[in-house]
Amino acid sequence: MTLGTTERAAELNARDRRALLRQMILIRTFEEAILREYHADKKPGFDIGAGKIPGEMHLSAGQEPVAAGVCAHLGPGDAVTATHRPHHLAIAHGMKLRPLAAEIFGRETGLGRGRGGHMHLFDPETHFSCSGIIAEGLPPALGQAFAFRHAGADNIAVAVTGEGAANAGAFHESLNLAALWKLPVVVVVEDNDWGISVARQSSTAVPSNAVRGAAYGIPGVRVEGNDVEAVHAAAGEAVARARAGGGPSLIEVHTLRLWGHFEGDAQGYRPDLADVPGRDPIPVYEKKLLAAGVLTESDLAALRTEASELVEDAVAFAIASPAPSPDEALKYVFADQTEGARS
Amino acid sequence: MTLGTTERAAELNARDRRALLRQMILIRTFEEAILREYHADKKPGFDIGAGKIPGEMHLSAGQEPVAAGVCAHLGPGDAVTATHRPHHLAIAHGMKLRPLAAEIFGRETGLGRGRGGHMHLFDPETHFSCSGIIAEGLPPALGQAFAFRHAGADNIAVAVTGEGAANAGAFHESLNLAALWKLPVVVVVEDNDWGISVARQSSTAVPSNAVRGAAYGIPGVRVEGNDVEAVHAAAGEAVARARAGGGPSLIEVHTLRLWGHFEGDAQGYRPDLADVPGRDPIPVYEKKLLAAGVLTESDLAALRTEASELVEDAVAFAIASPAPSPDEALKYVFADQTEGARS
Amino acid sequence: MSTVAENARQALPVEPDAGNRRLNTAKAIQEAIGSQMERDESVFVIGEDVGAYGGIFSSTTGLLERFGPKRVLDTPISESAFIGLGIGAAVEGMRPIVELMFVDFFGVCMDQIYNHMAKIHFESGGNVRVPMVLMTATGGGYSDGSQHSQSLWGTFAHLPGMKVVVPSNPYDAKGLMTAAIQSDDPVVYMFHKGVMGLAWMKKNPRSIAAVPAGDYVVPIGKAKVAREGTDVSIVTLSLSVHHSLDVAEKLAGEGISVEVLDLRSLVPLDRDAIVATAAKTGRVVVVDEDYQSFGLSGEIAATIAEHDPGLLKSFSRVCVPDVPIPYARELEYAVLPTPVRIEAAVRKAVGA
Amino acid sequence: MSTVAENARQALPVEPDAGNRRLNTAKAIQEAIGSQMERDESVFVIGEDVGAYGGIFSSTTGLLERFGPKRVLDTPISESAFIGLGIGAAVEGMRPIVELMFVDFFGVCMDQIYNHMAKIHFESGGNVRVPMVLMTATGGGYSDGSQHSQSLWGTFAHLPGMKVVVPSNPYDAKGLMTAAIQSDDPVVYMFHKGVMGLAWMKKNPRSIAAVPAGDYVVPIGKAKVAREGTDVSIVTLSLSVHHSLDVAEKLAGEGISVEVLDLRSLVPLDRDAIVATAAKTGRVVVVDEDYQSFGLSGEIAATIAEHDPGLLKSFSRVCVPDVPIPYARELEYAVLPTPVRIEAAVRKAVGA
Ligand SMILES: Cc1ncc(C[n+]2csc(CCOP(=O)(O)OP(=O)(O)O)c2C)c(N)n1
Ligand SMILES: Cc1ncc(C[n+]2csc(CCOP(=O)(O)OP(=O)(O)O)c2C)c(N)n1
Ligand SMILES: [Mg+2]
Ligand SMILES: [Mg+2]
Repeated sequence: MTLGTTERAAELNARDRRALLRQMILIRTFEEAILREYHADKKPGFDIGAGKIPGEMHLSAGQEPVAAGVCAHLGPGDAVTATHRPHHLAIAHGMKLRPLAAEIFGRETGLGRGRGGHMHLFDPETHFSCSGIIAEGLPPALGQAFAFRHAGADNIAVAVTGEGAANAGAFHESLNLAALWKLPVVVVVEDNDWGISVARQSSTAVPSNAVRGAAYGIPGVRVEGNDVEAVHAAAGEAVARARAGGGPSLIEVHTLRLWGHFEGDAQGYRPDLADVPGRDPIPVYEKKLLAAGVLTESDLAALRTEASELVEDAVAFAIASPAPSPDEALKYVFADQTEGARS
Repeated sequence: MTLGTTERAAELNARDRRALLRQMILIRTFEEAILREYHADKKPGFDIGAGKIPGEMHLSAGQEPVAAGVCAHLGPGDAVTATHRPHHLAIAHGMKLRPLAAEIFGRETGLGRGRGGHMHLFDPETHFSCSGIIAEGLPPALGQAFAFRHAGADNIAVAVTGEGAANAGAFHESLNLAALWKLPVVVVVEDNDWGISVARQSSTAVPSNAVRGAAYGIPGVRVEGNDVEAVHAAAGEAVARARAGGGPSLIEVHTLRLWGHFEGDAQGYRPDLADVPGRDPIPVYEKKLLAAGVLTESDLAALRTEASELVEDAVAFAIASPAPSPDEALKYVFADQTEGARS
Repeated sequence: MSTVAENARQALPVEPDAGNRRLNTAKAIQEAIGSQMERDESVFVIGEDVGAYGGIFSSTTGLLERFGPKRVLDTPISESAFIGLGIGAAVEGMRPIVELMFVDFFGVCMDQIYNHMAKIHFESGGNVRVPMVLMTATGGGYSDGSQHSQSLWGTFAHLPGMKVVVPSNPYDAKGLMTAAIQSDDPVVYMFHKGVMGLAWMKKNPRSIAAVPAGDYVVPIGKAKVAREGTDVSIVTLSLSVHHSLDVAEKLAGEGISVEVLDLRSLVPLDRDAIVATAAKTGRVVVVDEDYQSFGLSGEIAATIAEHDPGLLKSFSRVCVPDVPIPYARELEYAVLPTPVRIEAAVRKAVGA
Repeated sequence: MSTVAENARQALPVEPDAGNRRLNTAKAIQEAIGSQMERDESVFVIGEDVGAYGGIFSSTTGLLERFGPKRVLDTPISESAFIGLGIGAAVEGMRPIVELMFVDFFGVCMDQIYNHMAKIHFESGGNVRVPMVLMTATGGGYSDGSQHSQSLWGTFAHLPGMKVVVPSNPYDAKGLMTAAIQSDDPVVYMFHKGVMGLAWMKKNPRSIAAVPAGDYVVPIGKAKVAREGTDVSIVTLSLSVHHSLDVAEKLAGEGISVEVLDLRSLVPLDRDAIVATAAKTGRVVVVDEDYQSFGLSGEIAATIAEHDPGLLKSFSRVCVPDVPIPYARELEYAVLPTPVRIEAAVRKAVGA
């Protein structure tokens, strides 16, 4: 999704604002469907490895403003690198829902033919990738940016990571190298207050990662309020700077982990649990646009219906798709198909 | 060496200033002796593995002000962690010269019985250690500080590293964790302008690492001029803060690599080569103290003689010491002396 | 150079009877840590989510409540920094237990582990000890993908200076943890998620078993014959012990007698026990959830061949065939050492 | 499942005659890189001191001058960041050559290497390729201590998804580098400092040898019989090939006929060649400068035992005996696989 030429929140027009909401609704609808399917056949007694969707599941509900606000500035020629919690960014960056869902279900029609799974989504069409290792998605993003610049394109790479990840070594190394080589990179930190059960103040010596921009001589901003339009504005500046050869920027968004760290997380450690539902950014934004007259109730219903149709189509596609064949378990280790070290 | 109670350069008394100079002269005398012995039997045609002292040799000439200025505030109960270039800090922290020299010569009487070598000096008496891996000496220093605090002592840990190292992940992780847990740690960056052949501006996105303190909410200062008294002043504040429970500080000292990165380095990459000898900090400080009347020429001669005697005694001790026995090559893998995985 | 003589010199600790009290492996680990923390003020626990959460795989549940936030500390996601912190504290005489949440994350902190934790004792000529435990979760089988399902013990065992233990059951888990904490050497303690007996993960029936209430030590470096047999030997460890026992049980009904050797430690490796079982049956199947090549399974072959290249009539391996662990269940179970694969290998070994 | 058939399907590149032009290994590597950079604009070189310095071990000398600072870039000491940068560039179709100055530093960046570089192709179901070369220096013998003298190829070879090549001489060095750059898979290229022919390091006489001027490929995954023999086989690689050839030469005078197999690649491993030499002589000595246990030497034993456990009359290993590499020369040469140790092992194998 690329919005019009407007870069600043104040100038967002009605169409742009509806597009942002549409994106957030699509993401949430997707995550709700995955939530439903994930838990559907893990009862009674939650078994992480059971069911149609096995394994760890990190859903992004509450963090839609980040994905929608940032990716609005990107085209499919730009790269986005995400983390163990990648769906919102994948969707906002335009990944097709069918192969995304199929990968989450571990099907042969998935992006990675079921080899990768939900933490390992690689889409050459949209230059999307992710990694399950904290902060280690950043370095490859630098290389994508390097390659874009080498090719003379004005494409950029956006690397997204959590606030917990901002304390990992790769974060520092990547920001320094990106700044040093003035690479067209935007680093976005999603501060959802938690790294699993560890609160931000127990992991990070400073209240805002924006100050860390100074350690690399690059702009650092913090966006409060989980506000998609504020994210959009901050990202717009950073993306434009990167495209223009002005080098990297650091944006931290104070967002919200609406659900558990992963599915099955009872969040007993979380004192703010009761408040959480009330901070859901989507109803807030819906109300705002309704109040501003940008949107009618029936527009909203239409957005929801459309999202639901798209998502259910993708889920149905995934479920109907074949599982990978065990006979092909050793395939794809090498491009030339030699079978690992055993060959 | 612990100076009197004065903490600030302006208040340094004559005795303190002479002690700083004495320390610098001792270090330089040691490094010159190692230089001499290292090259003595590697001719004709430099062979890195040959001679009484084989292997890589990173000497610290020019960086004496850092060691002297920082370690003046420490006692043997404090920990110092250094890098591949550790001699100046070992000496200034009070390591005995004989086992130090013997380790450099790879003798059984060395600190590590010849197992470690010049990049791996471990002295339980002075809590000194070092590592040949860039920035990876920092994390253990945090643990020493943790243990000191746990024991209720007011000892601190000083971790020293190069400006090149400040771009490594472990640097960032260590500063954040030290700040977060308010550990009694002082991190000192020796900026000698070079990381082997890579100039500072080709490795570091910011002109001063002092600004990186802000990324952890800790004080960051940069000391210019390779001036031992200025180092002493900055270190005094940081050490006092750490001892008092005020948490870590970051000090960067702009110092000088007087010789090559390692011995054998022709430094063809170094445009400032001609200037370098003129920037030697020791003659500068000698002149200053002579001019201030703190020192006479004969005091200076006495300092040199004393240093020479101490160093030559250590070198002679090392040379006279036995080499480790090949029969004991498998010893010391484990404290319980089981012989590695093969047992 | 046999270790038998070597070990005979030390009086071996006696492993007590298990009694009737039943615990899962996670609780057995917690109990060992808690008991050692009570005995020794210098023991402390750090890692990600080890505090209020109690460890993602429940290795530290309840410890924060018992010992408080000065001795049980959540860390930032800074594995190099906090493992290094453990090393420095150990150098100063403390006994840290540091959890690396998944062994798969070793790549961000291996320098601290293999170049520092494992080498300082040697580099210091024995003058500095590093008595710490690096505890970490291993293994797959629940579709956690290629970066969260690895075993990797071969990687650690290859690099000198750290002991490596891999318990398969609650009894050994407690005794090996106690031994690890009391050891003056760094010990890498690798528990398979599938042996922990977690409520939310498919468990093998032996993940809950009898564990003595008091302190005891399972000696590091001693394998255990988990089942005696005469026709073929399965040399294995960790979760695969249970699959192997199940297969042995099944084949016993057909008159195939399978010996199962649970290695329990990789470093030191109990080479005498390996040679003994190989000599007994002449047919060895190594079952290993780690990658096949350049790892444990090869080391078993070399150990036997060095001892006597004529000892074996058959040697085969059931390991992960040098492929990243796939996400999709159908693929993952095609590469894991499942009972089906083990059974086929054993049948082939005995020509049945 | 034999690879012979597999490989026969691809026409093997022909290795040309070496001719008379003599180069050291470092120059052979530079030449391969330079030639590929001329052919292919997407090839670039990054790493610490690869520019003006020309690589600490001269692997990149002259490239900055020829190709300029956009294609030959010095990096900060940020191995995770710059190796990752290589990965991302490769994902986008470039062909990076990234130097990790010493393999010993793998611990600060292994996650990028083994969890990303090596797995992305698999995780993407073959949709994303990572055609990059990770070049790194290995080995000891000049008193560089425990953190700068390791071989560690076993560590890389154990982890799936990356090819691992280890040339022993200038000819292979050039041909394998050309193959590595042209490969669509990530290739870890490990050169021993002692085979580079550096002016400032003791060199073996074969570190300067004939190298064809034109481009050619030494196929990845093919071992080479460096010397034919009938009594005993030394299976080895890298610098140890030369020690082994020297020993073979010496013992030939006494009528002991030693075959020397230079593995050249660890991944893929040329198992057919290993089995063939084992079958020929029945006596195998593995000579490996990496740590002994849980590595290459074990894999050789397993490969032979899997094929036919009755093949061997003797198996032994001359490796680094699971001890960190000591600094003092007397100790270091006690643990390295020296000609003295190799000779003793060969004599023992043949009972002479
Ligand atoms: C190197 C590494 N260490 C630890 C983990 C385990 N882990 C997965 S997610 C997570 C918390 C991440 O927190 P944050 O970066 O804030 O992202 P969030 O989950 O909040 O989106 C941790 C510790 C990991 N995947 N990689
Ligand atoms: C992780 C790691 N990467 C690379 C090296 C190789 N190396 C040794 S010293 C050095 C330069 C260090 O520069 P700096 O930190 O400025 O210290 P200086 O040598 O100038 O004292 C490098 C790259 C290393 N030892 N460890
Ligand atoms: Mg978070
Ligand atoms: Mg420097």
